[in-house]
Amino acid sequence: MTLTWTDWQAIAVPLVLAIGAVAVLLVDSFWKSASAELRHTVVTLLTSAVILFGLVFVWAQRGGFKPAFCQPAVEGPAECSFVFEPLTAGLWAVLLVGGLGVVGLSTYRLLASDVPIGEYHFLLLSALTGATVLAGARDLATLVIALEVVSLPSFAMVGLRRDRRGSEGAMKAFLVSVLSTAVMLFGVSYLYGVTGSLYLTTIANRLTGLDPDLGRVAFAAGLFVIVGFAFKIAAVPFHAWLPDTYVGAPIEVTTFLAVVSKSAGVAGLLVLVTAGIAPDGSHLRTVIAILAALTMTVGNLAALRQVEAVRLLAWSSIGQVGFLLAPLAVGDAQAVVGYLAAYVVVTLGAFGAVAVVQRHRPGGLLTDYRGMVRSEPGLAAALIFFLVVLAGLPPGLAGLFTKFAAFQAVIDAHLGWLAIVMAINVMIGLAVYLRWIAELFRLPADDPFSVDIETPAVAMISLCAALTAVLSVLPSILFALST
Amino acid sequence: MIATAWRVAGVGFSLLVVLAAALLYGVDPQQTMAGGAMIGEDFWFSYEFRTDGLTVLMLAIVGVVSTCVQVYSIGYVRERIASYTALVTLFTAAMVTVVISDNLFLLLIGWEVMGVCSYLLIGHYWERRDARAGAMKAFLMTRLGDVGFLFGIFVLGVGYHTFRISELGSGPIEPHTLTIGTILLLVGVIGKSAQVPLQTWLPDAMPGPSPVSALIHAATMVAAGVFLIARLYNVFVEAQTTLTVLAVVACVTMLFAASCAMAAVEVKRVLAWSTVSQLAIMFAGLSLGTHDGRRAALFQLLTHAAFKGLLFLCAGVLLHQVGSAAFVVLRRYTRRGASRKQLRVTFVTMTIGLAALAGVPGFAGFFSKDSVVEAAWEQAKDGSTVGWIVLVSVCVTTAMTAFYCVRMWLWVFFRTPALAGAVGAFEGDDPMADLDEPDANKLRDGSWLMLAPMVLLAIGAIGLGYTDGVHLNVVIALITTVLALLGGLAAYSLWHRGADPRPVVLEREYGVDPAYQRLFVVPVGWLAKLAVGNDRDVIGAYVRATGRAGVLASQGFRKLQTGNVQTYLAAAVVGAVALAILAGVIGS
Amino acid sequence: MPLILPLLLAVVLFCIGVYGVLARRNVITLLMSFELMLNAVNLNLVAFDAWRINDATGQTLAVFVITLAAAEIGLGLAIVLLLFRGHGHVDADAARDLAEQDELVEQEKAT
Amino acid sequence: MSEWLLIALIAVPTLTAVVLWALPVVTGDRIAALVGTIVSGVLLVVSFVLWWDMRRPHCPCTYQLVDTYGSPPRTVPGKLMPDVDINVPWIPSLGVRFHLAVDTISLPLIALTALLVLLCCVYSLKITPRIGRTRSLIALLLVIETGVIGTFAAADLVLFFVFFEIVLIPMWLVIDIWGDDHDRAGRRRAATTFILMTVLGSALMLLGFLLIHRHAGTFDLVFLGQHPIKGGHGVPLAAAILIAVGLAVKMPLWPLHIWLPDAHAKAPTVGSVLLAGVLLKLGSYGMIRILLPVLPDATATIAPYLAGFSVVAIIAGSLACLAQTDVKRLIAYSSVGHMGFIGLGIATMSPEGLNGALYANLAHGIITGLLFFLAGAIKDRHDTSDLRAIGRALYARLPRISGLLTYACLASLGLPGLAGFWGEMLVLLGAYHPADWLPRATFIVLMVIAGLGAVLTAAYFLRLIRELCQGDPAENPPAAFAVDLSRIEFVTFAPLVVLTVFLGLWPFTLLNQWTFL
Repeated sequence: MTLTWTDWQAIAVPLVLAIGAVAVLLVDSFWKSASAELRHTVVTLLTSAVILFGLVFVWAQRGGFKPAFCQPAVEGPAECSFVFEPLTAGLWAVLLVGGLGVVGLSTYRLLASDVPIGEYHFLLLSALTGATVLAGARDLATLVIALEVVSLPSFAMVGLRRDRRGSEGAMKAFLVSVLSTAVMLFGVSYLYGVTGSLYLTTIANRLTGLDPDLGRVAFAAGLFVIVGFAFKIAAVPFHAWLPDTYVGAPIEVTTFLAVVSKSAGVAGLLVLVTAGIAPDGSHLRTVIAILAALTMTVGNLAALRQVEAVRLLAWSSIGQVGFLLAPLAVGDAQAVVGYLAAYVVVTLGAFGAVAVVQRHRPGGLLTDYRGMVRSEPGLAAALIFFLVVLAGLPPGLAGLFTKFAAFQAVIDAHLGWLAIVMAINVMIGLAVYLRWIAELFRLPADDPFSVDIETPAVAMISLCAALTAVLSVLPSILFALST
Repeated sequence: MIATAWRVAGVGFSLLVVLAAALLYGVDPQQTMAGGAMIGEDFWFSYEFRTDGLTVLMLAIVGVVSTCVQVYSIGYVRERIASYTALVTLFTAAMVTVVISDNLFLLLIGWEVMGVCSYLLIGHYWERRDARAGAMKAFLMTRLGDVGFLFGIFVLGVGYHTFRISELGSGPIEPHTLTIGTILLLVGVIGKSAQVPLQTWLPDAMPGPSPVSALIHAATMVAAGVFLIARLYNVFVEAQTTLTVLAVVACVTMLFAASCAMAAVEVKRVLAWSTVSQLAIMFAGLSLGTHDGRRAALFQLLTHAAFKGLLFLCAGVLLHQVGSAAFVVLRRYTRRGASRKQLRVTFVTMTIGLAALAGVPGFAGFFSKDSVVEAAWEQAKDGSTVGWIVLVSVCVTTAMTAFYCVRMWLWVFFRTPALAGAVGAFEGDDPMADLDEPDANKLRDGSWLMLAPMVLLAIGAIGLGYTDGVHLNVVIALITTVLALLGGLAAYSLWHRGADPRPVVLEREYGVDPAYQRLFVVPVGWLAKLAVGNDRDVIGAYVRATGRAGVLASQGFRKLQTGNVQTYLAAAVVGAVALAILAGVIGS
Repeated sequence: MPLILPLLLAVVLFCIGVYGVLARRNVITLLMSFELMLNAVNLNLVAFDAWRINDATGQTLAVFVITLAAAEIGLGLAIVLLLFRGHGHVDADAARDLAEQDELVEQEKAT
Repeated sequence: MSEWLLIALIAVPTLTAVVLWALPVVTGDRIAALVGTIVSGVLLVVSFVLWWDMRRPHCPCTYQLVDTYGSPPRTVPGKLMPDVDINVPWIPSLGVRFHLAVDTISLPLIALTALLVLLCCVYSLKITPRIGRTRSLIALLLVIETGVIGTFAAADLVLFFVFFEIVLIPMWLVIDIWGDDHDRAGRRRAATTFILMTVLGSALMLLGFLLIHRHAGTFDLVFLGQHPIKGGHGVPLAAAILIAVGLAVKMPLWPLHIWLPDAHAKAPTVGSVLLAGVLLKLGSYGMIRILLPVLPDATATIAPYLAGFSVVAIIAGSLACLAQTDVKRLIAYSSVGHMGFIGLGIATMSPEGLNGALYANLAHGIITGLLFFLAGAIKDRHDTSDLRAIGRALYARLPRISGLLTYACLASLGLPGLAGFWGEMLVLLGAYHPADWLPRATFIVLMVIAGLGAVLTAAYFLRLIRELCQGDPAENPPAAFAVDLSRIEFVTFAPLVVLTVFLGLWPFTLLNQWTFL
């Protein structure tokens, strides 16, 4: 039989996250004597500590290369199911920062919104476990399982409030996801049948020497796998569940979906593409490029006339995914990770601001934001900053440079048409965010939004704003993540 | 207070110009320059100045006329004195710039500043519709010419690799470049001096204050064209084609303008057309391409400055006292020679001016005109076609000039015996004329401030003829005198019979103006509407349609978001299949 | 047995599953259709594994897929329960609370 | 020393803006305007100090020119020859550097920017849009100043792009918030059209920059100026077209000008002044700075088309002016025509044309700034900028303002002796004598058409004077509230009036700055 070996440091972070998840669940279940507030605090701290450990680990081990679950291959170098490498480190950093942000965001509204604390954090950590595994996975089985470990807790979280809207959102996300899993697995089965292996490197090696007929089968199989991921990251035309689910879920969960779940999907797709399922010159890359063009155009266009803040963010996040897919289609991991990092920080901030407003104005309409520059200048300034970063205009240089990197990747890969589509979408995207910004500036407002914002929210939003500002001044940090 | 200061400054500046001319008289030609920049490797831009005989002559003319005008204006202009005086001063300064400049661009600055000053001064009475329209027309037509002038500067400057006037004409240049360049310069000259086909602005510029007309017609603006050709004579002489064109333009213009003047029914309009005609005589002299021709033209310029300035100042007095310079109005004051008696100085000086204009022997115009004819005869003797054309045209023009001078003189100051008090030749316009007899007793000659310049210019209109030394060619003098006499007699006999036949075509000035209106102004209006419509309905429509399409698409996507998860799933499946097909198509 | 037969069967199964997902309204039926699709995948995996004799990778993955399907069904039934509690029915196409609300747009236009 | 001055030029306005925003609302608008005035005044002085410093003989321009090219070609247009040079790495992985440098092409424009912002702040001391919020307005103006000066000082393509984009959102806000208060939807639409078209253009421009980077491996303008990209087809051509389109939107050239009339017409006075006076220059400056030196061959390929569109802009802009009934719209359309001249000058690729374009840039900034100030003054007094509603005979009602308006119109139509002339004259001379590799016959035809455009320019300005200033005062009695030129207006307009005369009569000071072209 074959021998396997593992560098346990490589899987330390997923392991700790999983253990943390269980611990959180246990603490919440068995420590009934404590008040809800205390339990909330403890659970939050515990979760944060676990995630912080992950971040520290990533920081300490950045630049390292640690394989796990490897076996010697029949031909070529050893085959590994799981690898920790700079790309993984970058993705983990993004995912963990996203997770930490969601935890932070959850501190100031969760109790009020009737969500069970222990389960929530358990599910969050479980999903993070899956996400981190996904970013390091190097074989199809791990990839699929990890993806499910991300997805299933997410649906549970969507429905965690156990209300009418939440259940509908969960149902939609669930059905679409299950279909996508089935489609992806169908593709995986054919990929396996054609190449005889589940290891990405081996598949990539064998794909090159395939005879044309099998090559077509492999192409279709790859397409199915990509479509499966496209469901997860809500690329057009597999996006329709997303706005409904985002609106239906509690806002913390929406943030989680937008930040962690989506990043995990992108991470998985990135792994697939860079590991060789879609090598340079493959038509699968063309497919991804088409998906990118479609996604950004439809997402931005649909966001153009939205009147609810969350729905606008939902559609605009579809547009952002389109931009993410563009460098992904040419296999530029650096640009993808950079974009993802900026997107995660800014989305956290934007949702944080929206959460503050929605707590007091549950309607969540854009008109609720009218005149906020005068009534809540700090919050308004932060929100405007986040939106400008999303649009990719100065002073949001983080957004500008990540978009710039995406453009550069696409241009360097000679995909002129995609670059033009992206340019047009920069314009549409700007139009989307400008509508919101205009509402913020619109004076005089009849009933401007003005409250005492909770300290955690202030801290959280300022942190995001500060981080974004730092990233704007020194965008090189973004692009150093995965190298 | 400010007005007074400006008046003092204006008169002072004019006197300064006269003084400069006096000081420079007889001094050797000098050149100097100021500033400068090299552009590229080919062109040196700077402000260069020169003084020579021509400069002195022009400075003298400009200085004297402008002094007269400034002084006269003190009595004439009542409102907006500061801006008026400032502009007249600027006008003079611009002409001085033209005269002393040795650089084509510096010259152009003066050239166009004059244009804009004339625009502003013609529009001095901006309450009046005709003044507004006339001012605009004057500026636009001269500017059209100026564009040609600018291009001419380019062609010559690039051809000779210099924009310095004194260096032009030296150095090799291709003949056709020279021809094109000089013809383009000619376009500017034609525009500025109101020659055919850019003649229509000058008569329409008459709503401006009369002293301004005097300034424009006598010494500055229109004379600048003649000056320019005289200044660049060595260049123009090389370009025979251009001179021929100039000759044709000049001859057509002098006959055209004189015939228009014969039918005009307003003193200033007659004078305006006569200016056009007289300028054409100068150009005709220049077009001969000989030294004598140039000398004759400048002589004509000098005398013309005196008598035309005088005539406009006289017309100014008429306007000032009567309120109108139309024949029909002025005729009401002719009962018992009222206007002659009440406006004695005006009558006398105007008679002198008209005599000079008509070429009555002994007056300045007679000598200068004869010198042009003489120069033309010198050419024609050698079998030059241009010489003959000029000769004949000038002679015919002499007769026509005498006709309209006498006609104007008689109709304005004398009551025709044939129609004593009856409805007369000009009353077609105004059926109520002569029914109410105006109170002629209120007529007063102007103040001494107005009369002194007129007297000075009247002396000039007589005396300047002798400055060049009297060298009469008796035959030519005789012929022109006879022709003038014939013209004058014809006018007298018509007046005596109380008739003033004005052919429709002449009265409409050959319909040039309406034709231009239809050919250029109206189409430009259409084009303007087209441009706006294009922006609004074509380019703008694209932009609006883009926005609209975005909104529609957005609404469409909203509609697709039905909330039915099975629709979503179906869309996804269809999308996946479509994607597979698309990728297959691209792949194969 | 030639490889093509189980593969064809799998395709047929998968298509039936897709049809079921798209055509049936009851969420429980939908879940069953998903099961069909996943089983098609399993059939594929096992068939390919038998075709390639070297190791048992395909069968292993098939086991994983079965587990995965179980987990999905578990969660799915929980969500169906929730749906039923909220809406009083389990029709997938009848839960439309979260569709785009046109009246909101009208409201915004009004202001 | 100079380096710090340059940094200050860029950083101080934004920092001041931040401070202004940080001040409590009760601080008062006057104080904000005062702060803005002082800061922008200091910046003006700083820019002049920098400029003065550069005119010293230690400028390395000439020897560098000889150094790189044994015998220089007839034109090395627009190449950056840095005097003050700040160059630090910024984003190494993308090849982006924080590289600032100024030379005599950029410094006059920087000084113009500082001047116009100063005048806007001075103007705002007394005269503010009805909606108030002057503090934010001043802050936004200062941010715009940062963006514009940064664009003029950037020596890295990406940095250029970043600064180019900085001005967009502030300008959008200026139009959207302080714009025409009678037409809320209109000003929103105008502002949005402005920002969206510009963003699309600049995104396309960015694609061009990336193509350059792919081809040359650097974004550095100094390096690219010394090693221009050869070849007039393929990738360089695509890059040139993309950059030209992007800059043409900003400039704007026909038919991409459609945002301009609305934006100018709806913007508040200070917004219009900056928009016309400074922001349009970003486009032409970019063309001179990037297209010509970096992509000379490709630019030569597109130059005839560029020139053609420019001439169409001249004619179409002028014709459109003839049919306008709104003062601000008319002046806005006149900008289309004038920028057309600048485009033509750039397209000639000759020293004369470039000198002309640069000169016309400055002249247009000053004159159109003055025109918009005057239009704003008239609009403030009548609460409308519609010619028919204002009525005629302004000479009788507001003699000083209308006199200045006439003056500004004459300057704008290119009257010799005023600033507008030299630029247009040199542009036409450049078109008569274009670079050797361009089709001369085409350019001469274009020159003739552009000359006719100059006549049309005169026509519409005279029409404006006739419709607005002249007329029978009896039919248009003076309004009770109409006060003629106030003191603050006098102070604001005077520098522009004086500069117009100075630049018109003494062009040599400026032209001598550009002898290396």
